[in-house]
Amino acid sequence: MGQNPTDHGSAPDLRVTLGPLQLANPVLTASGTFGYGLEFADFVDLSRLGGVVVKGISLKPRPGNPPPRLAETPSGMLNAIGLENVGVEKFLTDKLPPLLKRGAVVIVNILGNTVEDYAELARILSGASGIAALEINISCPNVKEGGMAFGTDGRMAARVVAAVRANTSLPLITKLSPNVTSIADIARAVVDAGSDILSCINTVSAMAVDPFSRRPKLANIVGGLSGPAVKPIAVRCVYETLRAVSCPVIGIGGIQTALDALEFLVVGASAVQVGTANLVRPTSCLEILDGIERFLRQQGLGAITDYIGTLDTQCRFPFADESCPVGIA
Amino acid sequence: MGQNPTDHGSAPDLRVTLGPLQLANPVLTASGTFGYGLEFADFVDLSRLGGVVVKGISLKPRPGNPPPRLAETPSGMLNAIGLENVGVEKFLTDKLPPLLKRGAVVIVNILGNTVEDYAELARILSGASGIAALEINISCPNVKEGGMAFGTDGRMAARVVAAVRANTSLPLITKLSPNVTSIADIARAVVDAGSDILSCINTVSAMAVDPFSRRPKLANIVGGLSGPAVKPIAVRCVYETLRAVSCPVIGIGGIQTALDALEFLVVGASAVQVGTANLVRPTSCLEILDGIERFLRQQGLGAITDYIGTLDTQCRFPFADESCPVGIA
Amino acid sequence: MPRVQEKAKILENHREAEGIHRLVLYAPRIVPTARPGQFVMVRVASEGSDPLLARPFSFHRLHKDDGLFEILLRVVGTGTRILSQRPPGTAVDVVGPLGRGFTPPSGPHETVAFVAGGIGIAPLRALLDELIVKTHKDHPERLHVFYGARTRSELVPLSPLKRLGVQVVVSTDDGSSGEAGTVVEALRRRYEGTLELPDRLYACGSLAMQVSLARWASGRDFPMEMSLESMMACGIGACLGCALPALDPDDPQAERYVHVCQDGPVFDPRRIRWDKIQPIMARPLTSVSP
Amino acid sequence: MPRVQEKAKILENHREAEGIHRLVLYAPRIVPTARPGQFVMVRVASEGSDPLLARPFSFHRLHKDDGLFEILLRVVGTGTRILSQRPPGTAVDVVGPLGRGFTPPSGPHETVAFVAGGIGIAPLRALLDELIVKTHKDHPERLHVFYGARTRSELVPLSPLKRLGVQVVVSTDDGSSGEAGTVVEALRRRYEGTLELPDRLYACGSLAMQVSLARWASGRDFPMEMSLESMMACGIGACLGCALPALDPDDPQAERYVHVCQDGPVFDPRRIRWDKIQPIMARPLTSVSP
Ligand SMILES: Cc1cc2nc3c(=O)[nH]c(=O)nc-3n(C[C@H](O)[C@H](O)[C@H](O)COP(=O)(O)OP(=O)(O)OC[C@H]3O[C@@H](n4cnc5c(N)ncnc54)[C@H](O)[C@@H]3O)c2cc1C
Ligand SMILES: Cc1cc2nc3c(=O)[nH]c(=O)nc-3n(C[C@H](O)[C@H](O)[C@H](O)COP(=O)(O)OP(=O)(O)OC[C@H]3O[C@@H](n4cnc5c(N)ncnc54)[C@H](O)[C@@H]3O)c2cc1C
Ligand SMILES: Cc1cc2nc3c(=O)[nH]c(=O)nc-3n(C[C@H](O)[C@H](O)[C@H](O)COP(=O)(O)O)c2cc1C
Ligand SMILES: Cc1cc2nc3c(=O)[nH]c(=O)nc-3n(C[C@H](O)[C@H](O)[C@H](O)COP(=O)(O)O)c2cc1C
Ligand code: FES
Ligand code: FES
Repeated sequence: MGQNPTDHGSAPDLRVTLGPLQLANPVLTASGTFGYGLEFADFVDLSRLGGVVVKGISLKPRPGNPPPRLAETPSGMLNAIGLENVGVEKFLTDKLPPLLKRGAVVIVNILGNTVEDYAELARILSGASGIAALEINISCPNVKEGGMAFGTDGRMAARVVAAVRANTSLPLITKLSPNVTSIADIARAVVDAGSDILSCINTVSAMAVDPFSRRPKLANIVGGLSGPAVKPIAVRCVYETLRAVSCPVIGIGGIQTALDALEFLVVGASAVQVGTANLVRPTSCLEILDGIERFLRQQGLGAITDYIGTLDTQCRFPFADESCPVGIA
Repeated sequence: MGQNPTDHGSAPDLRVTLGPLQLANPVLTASGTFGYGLEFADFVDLSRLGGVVVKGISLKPRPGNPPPRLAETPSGMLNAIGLENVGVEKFLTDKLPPLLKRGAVVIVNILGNTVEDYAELARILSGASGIAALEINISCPNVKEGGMAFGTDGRMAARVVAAVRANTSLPLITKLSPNVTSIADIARAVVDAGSDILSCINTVSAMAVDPFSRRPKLANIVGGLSGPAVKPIAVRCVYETLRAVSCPVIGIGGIQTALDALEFLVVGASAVQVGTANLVRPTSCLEILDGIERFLRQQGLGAITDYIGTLDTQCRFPFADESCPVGIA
Repeated sequence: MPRVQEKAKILENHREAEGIHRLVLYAPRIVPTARPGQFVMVRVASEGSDPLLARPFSFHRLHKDDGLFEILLRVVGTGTRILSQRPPGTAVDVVGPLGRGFTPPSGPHETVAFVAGGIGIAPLRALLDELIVKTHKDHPERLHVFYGARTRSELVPLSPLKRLGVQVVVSTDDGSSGEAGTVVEALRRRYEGTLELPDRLYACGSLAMQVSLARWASGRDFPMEMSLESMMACGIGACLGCALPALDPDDPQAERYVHVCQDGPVFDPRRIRWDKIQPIMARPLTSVSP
Repeated sequence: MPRVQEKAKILENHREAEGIHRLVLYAPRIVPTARPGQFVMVRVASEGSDPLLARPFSFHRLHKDDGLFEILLRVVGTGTRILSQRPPGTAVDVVGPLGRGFTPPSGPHETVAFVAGGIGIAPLRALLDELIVKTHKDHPERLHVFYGARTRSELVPLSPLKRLGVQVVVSTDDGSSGEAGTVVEALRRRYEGTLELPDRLYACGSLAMQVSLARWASGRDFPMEMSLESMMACGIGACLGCALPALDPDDPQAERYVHVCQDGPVFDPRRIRWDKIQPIMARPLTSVSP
């Protein structure tokens, strides 16, 4: 068990295939924590990443929520950015070209208030060239149906996915919310509606209060919890999702180190997205990527695909053999 | 705002009333983290606590899950104890009398695999004397309906509560699970079914894996996340519950310090339960109680009820008055 | 100006005043391009992931030849308490230099006012150090420092500046040292009534001071830069968490959010929508719990 | 025997062998009632809530007159690494004394074997210290210590015991010091073939050693106590997390869980259902990530 790690000479094969999407390695950035990618150019060679998932893009620019937008919590943080973004038009003219020039594999996270918004975004982005995949953020409030998030209702989530699917042949990732009774149900619904890949999780609905001023720490009152605190929730969501559907899954939530990423991969995620860690250490993604490679060497594995999904859930009783004493025997 | 704290001479009034339940102070222990209370007698004067919620009790003794039952996570822990307990009979003969003798206010957490189990437990415990309240743990698998937890389905939760209500006149607390799409829906259902009080949250469904051995850290694979990591989730759940129902709510989740407890109280919880903190520091409850008292003195508040529910969610713009410059004005 | 992530070594840690520590850090990759008014994100946790986020601190002094910078930090919560207790020799993760620094004066003819409220002295000192050896080498008397604190024990010593010929007006809210009253009152006393006004003003201080100064500034139109604060997660423009409401420069009627870490932390206070700001809550440090 | 929560001060921290540190702690309220075989829960985090849980460590030595105890810790993960780096002067939260200690021999006539695998020497040393001054003062040669480690560099010195007349057999898996092979093999070599057997045996070591010794023990029926491990959260019998499968003493056919912190950590190995144990995973310490 790694006691005598063999360090192989040749580099392990890190390539992963997620349905229609082929990536050079399984380490991607999580939407909203890596800006439009360019913010990290001083710290990270963007072409080394498996993919760059950019900040969620809407049809029109959005100003976002009033501050305070952030709060720190034990091993985590809350955000209520309010999906501030430059809008799809400016994204295509100002952000996408320099990203592609730097060799980034670009995945666009899309969000809307209506099913039509999502469909229109898919149409526009499919017309642009160089985009590797779309990721649908269904955690947004559905303004037509009273603001309930699309992502917490399987039927509504499926309608969004079907509308996007109808307008694009790009690989389609649907990003699941953990704030549901059964993530398996939502997963099945969106896969049936045409999603090629699932990613999970988005942030966990949460809140923090300052007991002195007696006020919520976020102007928005409620925000999304991310960071190491949510990792065990995310691992469980990936596990449940993989048991419900057979499509590839991207693991997200609290990944700070290579070992964290490996937790998701061994459970069966085909790739991971690194979020909050980028904010804390801008070089996190590359350190995680290097750490995964080192791990594979140490374990004598030639390819990451030899590791993905090899979780062993059987009970193991190493001393169950007959020669073994049971009690006073 | 506490800049010039006035330290009052007389002790603040810490008494709280939760519907039919009156408590000397708002600090209780959370079920399963304080054993049967007696385990803490060396560390805590049990009579000083607002209440002792004992380990979940079932009709028959339960052996619990195979080990490993515990894992540590960032600012949290996972447990899958499997509801090991001595059973109601032994609880009444061996545990309750010494607890009462020490002056503890005893609340019994009950759990069953069928609605009938819960009803029977309520009947038996109502026959005993000295019990202050029952807390229904509805996060258990419903064996009759395929193992899905009672607490994730409003109708099933309501059936459990109604069955217990029919068999007891003791104050009834229902403990809500956070693993649902809408905690407000469950809250409404169980209050309609006769619950006097709600407590939330129970643990968050979660999982951890050892990437070296490729095995789940818990023999049970999935377990319950508790500790500081879940505090922001718990605060949000209490906030949503209080907006849905008008009955008293007990806040639980990640409380380690008086300030953590005060977060729940200011949001509107009438009391709190301290869980994982007891495991980490056996004296936690008393330190939290003392801290709350100190806080009230510093803030010049005569009673905890002057603080409970005073959350201010209005946007405050202290510099919005006319004399204030707006930009270049 | 490339931004760098570096393991910086704490070489010195001095208690400068009540609750105020000065840390000297060795960061040879960050220091060369650093400018006064810029800041660094300093990771707090040395073990485990709580506290999770890095904290922003302005460059207090820059010693470029030695690859050193200093931060002056006021203990206001967990993160600053932990950093104030780090012994020399400890390494901390630092990202920088970040943000836009102060715009230097155009030449020695400018009379320059510095308005520092409390810990607000931190970034202004770096700029003073620079002007004293660059533009204002021969005219240190044209550098007017207004430095206020709540009380005497919270003042850090500025005697070296005075010795160099810089004009320093100290004030305390309680009158225990220097003039009694706020630093903005001291500033007003100095200039109002006279026809003289500074040609340029730099400021840093509490939100109350910022607003009070912005109010004074709103009628006047000389260049003015203020270092502002906001809750931050990344410091590099990625999370969009550090927004403040401001006027849109292209359309003064419209409102937009600026991001303190990217568009600032140095802003013209007349651009900020003070009427739309919800303060980050100040929490008294009296310990309520273990 | 009241259990106490105490802020204990680390007075000394010595590196005793490869990856093994000895900490001396001042805990005047815990030490008086402490017994060899009992343990303490030591809180790891000094700031923030990660790592959250306390870690269990056996009393390695007890200096009752001075209110001191020692722990011997092997670095196997985050918590032990952090503790091994705590400088003298640091205070740590400690809860103890916890669990049932070893049952002492009935008198000096007993020949007593101690079987220590690696860090398993930790609790046995406290017991040896006690027997040397109490029951076996005049018969130290009846104390037989079998102490094994993987390799020479991981052995802590036992020369003081030898000087007092205790019989010490050292073994290493790789033969780099003492006899080659496991400590259980050394034990067998000593007693098998001879008619002599110890009157009592105490042991502590890895799970593999525990099982190997339990196998040897199963045919024999002299008193035998082994200090066992399990993941723990509370150490005081409250969370029920530290369960191990065992035989029910009332009904040898039935199985029940024992709780290491409460019913142990000292058990007769012949009571444990070794065939039903899933080991806590050993994680290689090679760092894969920062
Ligand atoms: C660009 C910039 C430069 C700064 N430079 C300095 C400096 O040179 N010296 C210095 O002492 N401080 C400086 N600050 C403020 C410093 O970052 C905060 O005091 C620190 O982050 C608080 O961390 P904490 O963990 O101690 O407080 P927490 O425990 O996180 O919070 C304690 C209190 O501080 C408030 N607070 C938290 N973060 C900030 C923040 N970013 N700004 C203002 N208040 C905050 C909280 O609302 C809370 O009331 C700067 C802030 C910014 C944005
Ligand atoms: C009653 C008792 C007494 C002990 N006495 C000593 C002692 O005197 N000296 C000593 O060095 N160690 C002792 N241990 C073991 C020690 O508690 C663990 O090595 C320690 O908790 C690991 O913490 P960590 O944070 O370094 O490891 P983690 O990072 O938490 O885990 C690293 C590895 O250690 C394993 N581990 C974690 N907790 C335990 C545990 N409780 N028992 C065994 N393995 C564990 C994990 O499975 C993992 O593989 C004792 C354990 C018990 C139960
Ligand atoms: C500041 C911030 C902004 C985010 N913005 C988005 C977004 O625009 N779209 C989206 O799908 N997810 C967004 N997320 C969620 C992250 O992509 C990720 O799902 C979540 O943070 C969990 O991963 P982590 O714990 O690694 O951060 C955001 C998260 C943070 C912290
Ligand atoms: C070890 C352990 C055992 C628990 N057992 C029970 C139980 O028997 N019944 C129950 O309702 N909740 C049980 N809980 C949940 C706690 O009562 C509490 O709801 C949860 O841990 C969140 O609070 P905390 O973060 O303060 O621990 C248990 C929690 C832990 C950690
Ligand atoms: S702090 Fe992240 S954008 Fe400014
Ligand atoms: S560790 Fe909690 S019961 Fe043993």
